[in-house]
Amino acid sequence: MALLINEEQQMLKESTKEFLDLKSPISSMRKLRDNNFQTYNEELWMEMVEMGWTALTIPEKYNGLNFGYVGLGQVLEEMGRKLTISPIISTVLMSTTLISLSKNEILKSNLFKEIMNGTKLSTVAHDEGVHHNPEILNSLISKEGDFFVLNGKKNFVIDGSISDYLIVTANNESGSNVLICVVDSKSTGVEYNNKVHMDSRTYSDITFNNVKIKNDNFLSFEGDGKLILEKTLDITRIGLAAEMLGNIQEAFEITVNYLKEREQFGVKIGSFQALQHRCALMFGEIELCKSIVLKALQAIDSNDSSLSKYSSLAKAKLGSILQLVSNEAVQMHGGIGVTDDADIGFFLKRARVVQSMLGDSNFHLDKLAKIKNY
Amino acid sequence: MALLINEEQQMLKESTKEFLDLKSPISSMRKLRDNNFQTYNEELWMEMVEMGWTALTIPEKYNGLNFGYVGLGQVLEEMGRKLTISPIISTVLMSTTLISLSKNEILKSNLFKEIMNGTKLSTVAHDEGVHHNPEILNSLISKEGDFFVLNGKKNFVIDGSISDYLIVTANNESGSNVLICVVDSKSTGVEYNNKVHMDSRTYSDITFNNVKIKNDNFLSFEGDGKLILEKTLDITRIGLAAEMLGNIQEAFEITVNYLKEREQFGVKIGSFQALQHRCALMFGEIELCKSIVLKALQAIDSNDSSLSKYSSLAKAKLGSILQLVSNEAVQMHGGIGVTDDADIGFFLKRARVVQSMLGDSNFHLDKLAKIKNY
Amino acid sequence: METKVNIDLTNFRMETRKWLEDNCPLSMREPTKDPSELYWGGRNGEFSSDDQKLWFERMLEKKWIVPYWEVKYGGGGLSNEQNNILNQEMSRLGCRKPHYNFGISMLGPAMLKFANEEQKLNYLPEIVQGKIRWCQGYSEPNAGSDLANLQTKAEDKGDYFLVTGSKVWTSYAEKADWIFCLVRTDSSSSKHTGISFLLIDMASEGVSTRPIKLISGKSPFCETFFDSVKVPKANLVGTLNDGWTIAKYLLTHERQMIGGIGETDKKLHISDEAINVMSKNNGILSDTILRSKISEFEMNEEIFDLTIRRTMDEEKSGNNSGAASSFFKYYGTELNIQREELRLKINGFSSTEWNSKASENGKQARYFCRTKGNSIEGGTHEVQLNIIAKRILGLPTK
Amino acid sequence: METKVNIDLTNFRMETRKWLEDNCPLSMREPTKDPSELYWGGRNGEFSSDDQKLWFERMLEKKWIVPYWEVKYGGGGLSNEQNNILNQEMSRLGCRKPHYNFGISMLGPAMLKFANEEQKLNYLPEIVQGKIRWCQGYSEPNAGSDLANLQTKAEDKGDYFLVTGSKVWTSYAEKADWIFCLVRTDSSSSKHTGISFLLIDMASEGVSTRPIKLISGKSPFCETFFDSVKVPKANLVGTLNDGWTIAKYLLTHERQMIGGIGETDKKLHISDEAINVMSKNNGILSDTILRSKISEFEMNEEIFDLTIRRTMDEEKSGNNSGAASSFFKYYGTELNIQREELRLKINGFSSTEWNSKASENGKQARYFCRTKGNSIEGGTHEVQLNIIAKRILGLPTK
Repeated sequence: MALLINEEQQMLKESTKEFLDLKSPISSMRKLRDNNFQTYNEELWMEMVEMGWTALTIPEKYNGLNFGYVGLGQVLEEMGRKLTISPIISTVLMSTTLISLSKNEILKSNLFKEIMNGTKLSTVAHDEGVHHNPEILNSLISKEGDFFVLNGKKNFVIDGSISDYLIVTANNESGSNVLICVVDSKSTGVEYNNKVHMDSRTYSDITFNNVKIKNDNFLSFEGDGKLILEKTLDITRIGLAAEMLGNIQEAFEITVNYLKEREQFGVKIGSFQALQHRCALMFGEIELCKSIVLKALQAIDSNDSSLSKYSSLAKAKLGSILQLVSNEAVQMHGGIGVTDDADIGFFLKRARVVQSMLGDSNFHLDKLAKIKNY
Repeated sequence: MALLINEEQQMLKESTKEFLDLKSPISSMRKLRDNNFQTYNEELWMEMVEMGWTALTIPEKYNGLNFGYVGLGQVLEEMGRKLTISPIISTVLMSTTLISLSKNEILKSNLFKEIMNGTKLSTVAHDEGVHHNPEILNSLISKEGDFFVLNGKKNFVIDGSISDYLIVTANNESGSNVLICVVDSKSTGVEYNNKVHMDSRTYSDITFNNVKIKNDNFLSFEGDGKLILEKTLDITRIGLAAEMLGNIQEAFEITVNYLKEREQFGVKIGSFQALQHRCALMFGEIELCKSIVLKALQAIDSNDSSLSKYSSLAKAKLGSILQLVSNEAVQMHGGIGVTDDADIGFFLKRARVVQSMLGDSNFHLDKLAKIKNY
Repeated sequence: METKVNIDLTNFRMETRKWLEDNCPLSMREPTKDPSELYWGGRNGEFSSDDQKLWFERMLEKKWIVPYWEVKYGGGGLSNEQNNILNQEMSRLGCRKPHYNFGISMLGPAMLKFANEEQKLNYLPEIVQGKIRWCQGYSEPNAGSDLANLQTKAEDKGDYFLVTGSKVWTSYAEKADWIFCLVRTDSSSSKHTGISFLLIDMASEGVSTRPIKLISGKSPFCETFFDSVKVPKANLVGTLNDGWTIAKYLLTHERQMIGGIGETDKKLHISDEAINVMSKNNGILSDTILRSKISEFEMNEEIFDLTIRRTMDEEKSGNNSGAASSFFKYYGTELNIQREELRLKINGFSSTEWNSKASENGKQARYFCRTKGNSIEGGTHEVQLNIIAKRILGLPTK
Repeated sequence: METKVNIDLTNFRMETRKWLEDNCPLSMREPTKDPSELYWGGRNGEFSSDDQKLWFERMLEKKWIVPYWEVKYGGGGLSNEQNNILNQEMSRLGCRKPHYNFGISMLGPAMLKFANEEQKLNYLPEIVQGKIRWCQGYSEPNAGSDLANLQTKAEDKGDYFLVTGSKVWTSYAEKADWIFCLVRTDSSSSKHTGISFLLIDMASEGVSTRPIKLISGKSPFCETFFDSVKVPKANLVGTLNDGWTIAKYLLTHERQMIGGIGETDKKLHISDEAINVMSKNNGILSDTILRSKISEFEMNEEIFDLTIRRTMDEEKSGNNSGAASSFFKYYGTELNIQREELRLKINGFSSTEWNSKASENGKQARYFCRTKGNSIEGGTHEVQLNIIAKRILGLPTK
């Protein structure tokens, strides 16, 4: 497959850009924040639903658009440019991906319908602890009479506070299987501790105390839980990398433009060679970022057996370049860069949160070494 | 103790500089190399002996100058500037240090006498394998009748080919003790594989096949071998760091001067801001290097309980800055920098050898973390 | 003679120690957590506790608010040696400074060097007494690193200057009574000449302030606007149009203060934090990459501290070229920035919390954001590197 | 029609494959280890084996030495498609190129674009036939990155130029018969004008060469000196004083070749080397710091390869802005340099051996040293970054 986006994907990218330019410039994000950290803009979300974004990766069989992840990646990249706050990562990227991998056809078809028409939001709750680590799983599902019962504590659940459904991982009683169940957020025994983070988005620590789970609410029960989880994580990381690519490009472009305008010592500061070289290095790194994000997105759509490798390459590389660019962007703006009046600081603040989400660069460099057995 | 060198040490530094300016400019090192990689200049060495350099760190009790390691450090630093090839590291820095720590007074007094008057050269052979690792010790000393017998293979022995004495580490039969013995280089069963390295100096792989060791040729027999070895390594690393400080400063100064003279595009290349910033960063790092080298040298003389920490700080920091400066020096010289006509390449070539000697920066950063228990 | 001096100093130390032990309230021996716990004085200055008031008044009576200024300016007239002893004894007990005021730390040194006697007698005692709180006005919105490119104009109107323009990064301007300013008194001459140093009463008509919010949240910084403000001619300090000399003097002073920040703070060892928070494997941190970065960071931190010590020792011995210290601002702030980057990684998800109780309202995240300004304020990293390249290394300009 | 073309090409492929299988000697299908194993032609050119001679002669007869040049210039007159197929089939079998000559790779493209017909007919067939070995003379000892600042003078003496000056980095000048040179024909005009492109017979009186030894040891580079060398006017290629146009064309060409080097080499995975040489602990390399650097390196290596692929795919689809490729020279050589730094660490003491049998006379160490030139030759790193900053990002000049 050529390492290019096709015409349809290009059109989606452009229409997304047009839509967001109009409906969700960076000032919208600022407004949500200043409105006491409003979790998201419901009207905007319903417009996104109408644009079909919730259906992008859902197979035709379930009345989805089956547009694939390269397509979704274009949407996420553009949202990254605008720092748009919406439930797309939790509901579309993470939940829809996981649901797609399930064999529970009835549940699947119901959930897809509700997600597509925008009536329900959903998220995945897996991490336990303050660092991403898929290996750590202490939550437990045990049989109690006719029901199953879930106990455990999940951290840093994306959009946990607004999701109608929580897709939760837990061990079975013998510890032999990872089970994945859907929990109604309003179930008895679900307790939230919602926290606004540096990126002005809300994440939740959620405790499950003897929460009853019905038999037909399992997305995985038969031993494929670990595989489903891992693939969901890999795909979500790639989607996050696409969003990060948008963050990086926008922050870089804003900065280069600033360097072309701002004068110091009687000249444009962009004429200083030290800054020029730093910009040139960033430019090259960004070209590299574009390549791995596209390759990784294609790897999802083509069911590439190296998905996991590409996922870690993307998250590791984008994490480290987002770190570089978000720092340089603020520094090159000088004093104005550290004031709240400037938008550039928002990129720094989103950067550090999304960098640590589902594993930072260290985590993925380690994983890449393990994949190659060293 | 103030972090300064005193007047006496300053005078030693200056007299060393004068001596080396005259007797051992960088061109001397080039001459040795071009003379089929001559191992060292015997005449020059005898002049160094006359200057008292072999007696610098030997206590007065043994008729030494007892000048201390801060003093020796000044000599090594100046030699680093001139890339002087001599047996000072093997004989004075490494061997004398180890001998000082021994309790075998008769052997000690004999060896000191021969080293001081320049009649004998000595080296320490410990490493086994291609990476420095004090933990690896497979050489064995076993009792055979009235004698002891040494078997083993040592790698990368500094000045092995010219040393009269080889100070060798080995396990005792039960593996409970590290033994340290002095082997006459002409003993039966000692086999050399001499190799010229990138820095035009000769290092030896030495095999010991049933080499007889007399009872009174042990520098450590009573269980203090590991401690003696570790302290010798720590002190030697600090001495190497002092030499590296000389390498770094000279390479940097040569480069800055080149930038002030060389013209390109109608201006001095030193006026390019990108190069200026890189030079300014190196300048600061070099200031840091000076501090840790001096502190570590003082730590030897004051018997500081944190010697091991300062040793690793010095070797780690100097290793990483020597890497930086030796690369930048060549790069900033442009085309001329990669020709053999220019001296600057010699710094690069010495750099990579001395960096790996007794542990590179990675080794010592790891050691520092272990010291702090993480 | 030498013995006499030594005995006198020893007596002074003993008396000082006793006096401090007798007079410094216990609560004033606790470290402060926030600048708001300090007494800043001023027309609207308020004491945050009775102990604070007591401590200020006792020290004022003792003339130890600014112990090293001459008595006629409200100081204690202490010698350097005595002042050092007082400082040592105060830190021995952990005594807080009784009064913070940019008038003491910044304006004072400039006035002592550049002001006329009348000005010194007029302004300095008021500062000591905590009557007037000062703020500084150097930077301007469009000047940035190019400080000398300032545009705030002071027109000569005979018996007064008419000041128009604005200043930025004026810390605590909202709360200050007076501001010391760099203004342009001659726009026809070159950038560095035609600048003067002016004292302006913030209560004058036409002065207004606006707080600056940073990416870390609220800050003491303000913008200060001058809309045709009348300033008496007598408020000029130093020579007309030669204010840049004072500015340079103050900037060097400020740079040393910022570079030294890391030095006085009690440093947290981030490796200890990592050991507490992160998982280990065979005795070493599981995240071996972070481990090596922590090790490298702590190496540089320790060696940087040694370098400050070496420089101070060189200074004492009179052998200091000043070369190393020009790097302190850069490296000190760089380490500070790196430390917070590493702490973010060490503390993971909890480190980016912004608005939660557990995080004390995002303390760590906000401090992280705040450090991003360290490489900008008081001379950007880039300006520091330019200075080293040109002044220390002597690299040519085009 | 399209079908017809496709059928023709398929036939061409089949015929080519068969011809190569029948005619390429087996030893000519082995990869070369050293440029000395290649046939470079020239007046004193010698074949290193009978197979090499046979292979050259067969390909010459087939007109496939330079298959894509027109027949009248000694080429094979193949279409782009046919030439691609021939290349593919040759690499399928691993066939070596029958003839290397800077006349083919560098002078040829320039002549085809800028020379007159007579010159083309005169010089190009000789190149193809291996009769004349060419070398290039652009750089000068005092010019460095500022190539246009060249000083080698060609004075107009009526029917000839009198050339005086020297060139540096003239690869294989010792062995070459002719040199194509940039010379200054008008010193009164600006730096970039007044340069001309001249062909000079190395056998002319006054031409001499001196080999350049690099930090890695012997090299193909030479210095070439011109001491009042008479050069016929007919040897001027292109317009007088407009040689910079040709130079720029050739430099772009060269830069692409150097940037592409990493692409064609079979790459060794340094992690495999590390696994073989280094100790492990719980399944991971004991030197965890080196491990993370290897992982980061291999990440960048893989992503760089993807970036080259993406750019080629964009080129094919006609959507390439050329932006990414301007970074290839920089990044490709940087990776090469980093790889050798890492290999030094991986192989420890044995990696720095210089003059020992075990190290094949210091193969690794010398290659390490050689890579230090990669960031200098063909446009320094700094020049590449300037180009990106100005041409791609459009950052201003002062």
